[in-house]
Amino acid sequence: MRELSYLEAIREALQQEMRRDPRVFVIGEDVGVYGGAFGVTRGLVEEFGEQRIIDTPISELGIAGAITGAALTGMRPVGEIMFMDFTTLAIEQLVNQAAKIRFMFGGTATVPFVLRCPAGSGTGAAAQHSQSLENWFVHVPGLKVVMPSTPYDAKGLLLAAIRDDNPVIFVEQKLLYKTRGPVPEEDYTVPLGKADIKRAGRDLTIVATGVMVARALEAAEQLAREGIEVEVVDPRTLKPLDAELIIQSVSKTGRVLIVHEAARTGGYGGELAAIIAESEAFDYLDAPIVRLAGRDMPIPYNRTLEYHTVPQVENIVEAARQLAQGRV
Amino acid sequence: MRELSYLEAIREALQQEMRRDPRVFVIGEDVGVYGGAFGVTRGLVEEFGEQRIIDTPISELGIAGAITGAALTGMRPVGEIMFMDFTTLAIEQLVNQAAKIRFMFGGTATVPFVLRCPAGSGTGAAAQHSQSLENWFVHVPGLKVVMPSTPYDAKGLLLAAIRDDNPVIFVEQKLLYKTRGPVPEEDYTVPLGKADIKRAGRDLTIVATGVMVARALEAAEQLAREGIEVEVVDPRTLKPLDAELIIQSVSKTGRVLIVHEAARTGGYGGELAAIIAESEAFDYLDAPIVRLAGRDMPIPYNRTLEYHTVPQVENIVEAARQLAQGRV
Amino acid sequence: MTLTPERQRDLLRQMWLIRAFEEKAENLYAQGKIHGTMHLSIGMEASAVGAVAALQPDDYILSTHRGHGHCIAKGADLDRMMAEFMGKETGYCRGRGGSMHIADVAGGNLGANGVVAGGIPIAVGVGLSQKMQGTGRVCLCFFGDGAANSGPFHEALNMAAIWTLPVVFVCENNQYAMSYPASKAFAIPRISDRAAGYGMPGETVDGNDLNAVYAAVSRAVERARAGEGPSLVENVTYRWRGHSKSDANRYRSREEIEAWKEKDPIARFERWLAQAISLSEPDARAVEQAAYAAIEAAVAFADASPEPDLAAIEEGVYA
Amino acid sequence: MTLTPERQRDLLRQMWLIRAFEEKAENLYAQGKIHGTMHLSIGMEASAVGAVAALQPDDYILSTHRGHGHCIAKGADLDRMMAEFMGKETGYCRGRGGSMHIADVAGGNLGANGVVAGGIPIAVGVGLSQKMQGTGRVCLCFFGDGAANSGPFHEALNMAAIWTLPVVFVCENNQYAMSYPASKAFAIPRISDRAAGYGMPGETVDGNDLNAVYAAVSRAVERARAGEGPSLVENVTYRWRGHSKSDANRYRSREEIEAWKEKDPIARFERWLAQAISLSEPDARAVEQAAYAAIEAAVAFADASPEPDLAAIEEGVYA
Ligand SMILES: Cc1ncc(C[n+]2csc(CCOP(=O)(O)OP(=O)(O)O)c2C)c(N)n1
Ligand SMILES: Cc1ncc(C[n+]2csc(CCOP(=O)(O)OP(=O)(O)O)c2C)c(N)n1
Ligand SMILES: [Mg+2]
Ligand SMILES: [Mg+2]
Repeated sequence: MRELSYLEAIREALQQEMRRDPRVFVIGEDVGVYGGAFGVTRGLVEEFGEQRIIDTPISELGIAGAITGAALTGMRPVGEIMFMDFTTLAIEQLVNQAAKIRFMFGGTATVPFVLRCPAGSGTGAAAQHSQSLENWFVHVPGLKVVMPSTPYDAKGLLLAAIRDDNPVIFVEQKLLYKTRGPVPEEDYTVPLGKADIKRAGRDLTIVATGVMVARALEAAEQLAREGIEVEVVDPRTLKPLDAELIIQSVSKTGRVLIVHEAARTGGYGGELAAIIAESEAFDYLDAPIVRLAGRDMPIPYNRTLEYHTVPQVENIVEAARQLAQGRV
Repeated sequence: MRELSYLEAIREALQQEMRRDPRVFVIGEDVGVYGGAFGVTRGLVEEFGEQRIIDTPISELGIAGAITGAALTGMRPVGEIMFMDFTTLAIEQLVNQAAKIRFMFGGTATVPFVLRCPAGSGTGAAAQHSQSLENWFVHVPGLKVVMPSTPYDAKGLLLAAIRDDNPVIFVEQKLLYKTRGPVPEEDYTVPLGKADIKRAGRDLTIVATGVMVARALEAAEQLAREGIEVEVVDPRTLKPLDAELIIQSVSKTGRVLIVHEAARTGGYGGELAAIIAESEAFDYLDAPIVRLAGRDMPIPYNRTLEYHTVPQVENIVEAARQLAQGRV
Repeated sequence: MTLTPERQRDLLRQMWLIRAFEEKAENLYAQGKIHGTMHLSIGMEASAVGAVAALQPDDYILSTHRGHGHCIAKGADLDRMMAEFMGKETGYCRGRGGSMHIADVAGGNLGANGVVAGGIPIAVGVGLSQKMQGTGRVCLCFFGDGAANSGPFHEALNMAAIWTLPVVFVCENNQYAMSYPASKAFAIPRISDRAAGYGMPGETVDGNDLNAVYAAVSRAVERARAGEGPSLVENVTYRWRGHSKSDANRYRSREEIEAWKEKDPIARFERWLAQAISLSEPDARAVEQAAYAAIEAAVAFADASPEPDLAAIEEGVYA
Repeated sequence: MTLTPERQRDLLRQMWLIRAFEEKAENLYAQGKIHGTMHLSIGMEASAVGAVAALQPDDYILSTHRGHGHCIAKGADLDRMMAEFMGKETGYCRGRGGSMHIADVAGGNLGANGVVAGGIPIAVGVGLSQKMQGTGRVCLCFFGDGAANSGPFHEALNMAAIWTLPVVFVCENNQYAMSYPASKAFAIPRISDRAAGYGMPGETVDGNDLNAVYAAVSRAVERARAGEGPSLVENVTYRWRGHSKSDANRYRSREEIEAWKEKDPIARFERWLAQAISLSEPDARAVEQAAYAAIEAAVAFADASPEPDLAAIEEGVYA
């Protein structure tokens, strides 16, 4: 199959859906001629014009309001917040308005938008340009949260998200933008709410999100050489979560390592741990649940410090190896 | 001992600390002559004047910036956001600035402020005036998060929070404002990061926060009549968390029910569940961890629906009873 | 732009409906039949009615926490409105929203809002979507003096201006944001002066004069519909009641309130109608009485309506 | 308010230091010795230097992502600055902050900021705290044209105005927010026209003319120090380089850039100094060369400095 980068997969989804559905448009800072801070929307303004690829002032809350109001009145906007860190400026509209409108209005309205948020560290951009805030949005009833880890998933999930009738926070992984993988040319969707077993194994389950999926797979590869067979589960959609698949996997392996980049405390790992500890998988657990996550600190500028602030392959290997002890 | 309401306890802490420390001031919407939306600051402007009890325009982000800048240059402000729901407008300053300044600046600065946030449902104020967003702040390295459940704790924690050199989010429980309890007149602090066993028991641990502590205690009272002895642990400070005390309690009882008002998914209960499931308490667990939390939905206006959206005493009794099955 | 006598009579009727609705709501609140909180616009009726009168039926409005007047002026069904206040299943929001969230999307009312300034950025999106779809519709966005000092106001007005969107921003300056007087909250005399900073026209009118409001908003609506972009209209008015149900009015004097009651926008419009279309006193009283009767009927409807079904509690969170 | 010849020479020195620092930083980035991103202010030196020259040493500044100039003008130690760029333990932020977060709290620089407009609300707090403590200090807050369309700008300017805080808002209008031209982002010709909406003085000056910047900001500082409240000064200028290290300059023409290079603020100030204080060409070149030499020394210092200790990684999150 043809290969695309994660970034190109996202762009292709936007492009195909804009061709198919005149209600879809893109709005955000520098999404036009600049092509977006990371180049995701490059070329789109040439095809669709400034009416549908809309550059905005530096007004994140305004962007959130614009997509909310447009979605409420018949459009299907795709907004972009240049860095997920700046959703902090837009979050009133996302949380108090977009997420709640349908419920508050007694089910008489829909707010079908997607908000794309490049997230994560690893680019040397320091504390205000590196955050992973997905669990904030997971915590908000009325929002859906998607976090693709491969080019294939990115395209399929974005198409599904745009077609979904709810506001969807689409968390893109900056570090994955250039990674490549097979992506069908045709239109396809990856349904929201379906997790994916990225690698099957029997000794231990790793549930990893976003950029950590690739690291977990690399770790699994190494561990396989030691005879430890790791199953890597990627939720893909954080909300609604495919709890069933995770519970099944953990029930099978009896051990679970949860890996995410976001700061440990108060993060999505807690939700995953709780879902497992509450479920029938609890009875199959042979060892405590282990979370491996970003340290509880802002992302530092210094390269070495930054590297050691979030889980790396070697940390996953070590944690998984320790957890698998006694098993193999 | 003299009794005060939760609201009066908070007011007394503000008053005593403002008398003691000229760097302390209060700033927020309608905190002056109006006395705050809930009356917490009533009377303070008469004593301290408009220079130290500062009414603001409806500019939540401006308030957050004002306390950040003032704290950075020698003051110890206490801000108020009228409803926790509106921290959504201020959160950029709280999260990207106040929480990170110390770290980003290499430890050369402190940002000692307290931000008071009345939170929670139960007042018929519907979806945009009833949220419990504490886990968002727990997830932010650099912030501390406090959530008192009694008048005694409210006064002692607020004094400790104002004297702390870090930005502290102080989550007040609207429904508790009028509840009364013993409060010493003198100056005392309840140290941040110390949990409290609100009731000792051997069969089951309930970890409850904020308004749920009182409900858990009432449930424990009922269950005691059935012979089920519940231990109720109140973290009081959500971050930094006194994990040790919780782990000890759960290790002793072997069963844990986590109760909070905030929406279940992505909430603080996940963090608590993970901390327990990762700890040595795991080996003592006789049953899956159970979370009882707000439903994953906006708070409805209708009284009956609102009531059934968050845990009530009877829900706690039922969940605890079920969890204790087989134990007693 | 001139209103027919029938239309003028109807505007009087709308003002009386608002007054009657809010007096009744206040009353029901005191009786415990309505809970939560509510924000009454008694004394501000001309602002709501005069502004919405400038719209076509299929235009949009975005409203505020003090939105009952806007809602009624936009043609809300009083039964469903009252049912919503009582938290009934037949209410506009199936009892989920209450006073602060009434919306009638089909009728072009995109919702009251519990967040000050919460609707202003949404207006940008509504305007953008009208422009993109070429509907010719206008979006009229209400907000208070307090809202004009919030960041969202700024971002939204600028975006609407640079994209020449069909939006009319109507600031209902009732001179207080809760207890905070506009005289302290602004270092400028007129909020409409801010329009110049966005490159849009700004106008301040006597918000208790329905005709003045109607004229100013009509100009703004015409401009918006003609594709010339947004405007800011400031209606200077006053709320007679406290900010919400928990206000002790500590921040203003009884004299001030009484002085403004003298400027009752309904009485004023009646006096004007007496001249302009020779509305007789009995006719005026008939309008008033019909309004109060309509509200009683709405209460009866709401009273007889069922509570939401508890089994359906989680409905409507997601589409 | 008139500057001595020594002081004027020193301002030239500062401008050259900024130019030299940024050219070097660009160079080191290309070599991979600096990572992440950075935002160069080459071509905007007069705005930073002229504005900060109007302050007393113990006054405060708040800076931006494009803040190297502000930092140097405020008297930063170049060694520690360069060390920060290289992520070294001896840097201003112990290598934790990098280009976008350099702060020198002791020296009155309350920090660059990675968030557009992130510093503007903080300026309100700093001003408030100066007023409460009666320090007589002024807070000068820099931001770009892009920042002036953000909500935080609005809330902050209003608060500073109504409380007559000792704050000077300096908008460095370099005519682009990343790729978005001010001509599209504003429906008004001058950003300083917004000042009127807050009831504060606003002034637009040629930001490439150090003397004009200095004069305008000095007036604003005097006013602030006299307790008369904030002002907004707009320095119209231009950045020669791309927005950041990843900019392909697709949104503007080479001609435009070249035309602005003709308006080099350093050359212009040198020409003026040649007249005003008879600065000779060799003197000017000596200043320039000394600046480049100082930067080389800073690089040597930074190169020789240790990396942060990994064991201390979690230090400094909490006090
Ligand atoms: C963002 C936000 N901050 C604070 C509040 C609490 N609050 C509700 S109404 C109000 C005053 C609003 O003043 P104004 O905009 O003038 O409208 P008015 O109430 O006078 O109609 C305040 C502070 C809120 N609902 N939303
Ligand atoms: C709130 C926020 N939104 C977006 C960005 C990304 N960004 C960084 S600088 C910039 C442009 C800033 O323009 P301006 O304020 O004019 O300053 P300049 O870069 O021209 O100096 C943008 C969009 C950011 N850092 N912060
Ligand atoms: Mg008002
Ligand atoms: Mg700029």
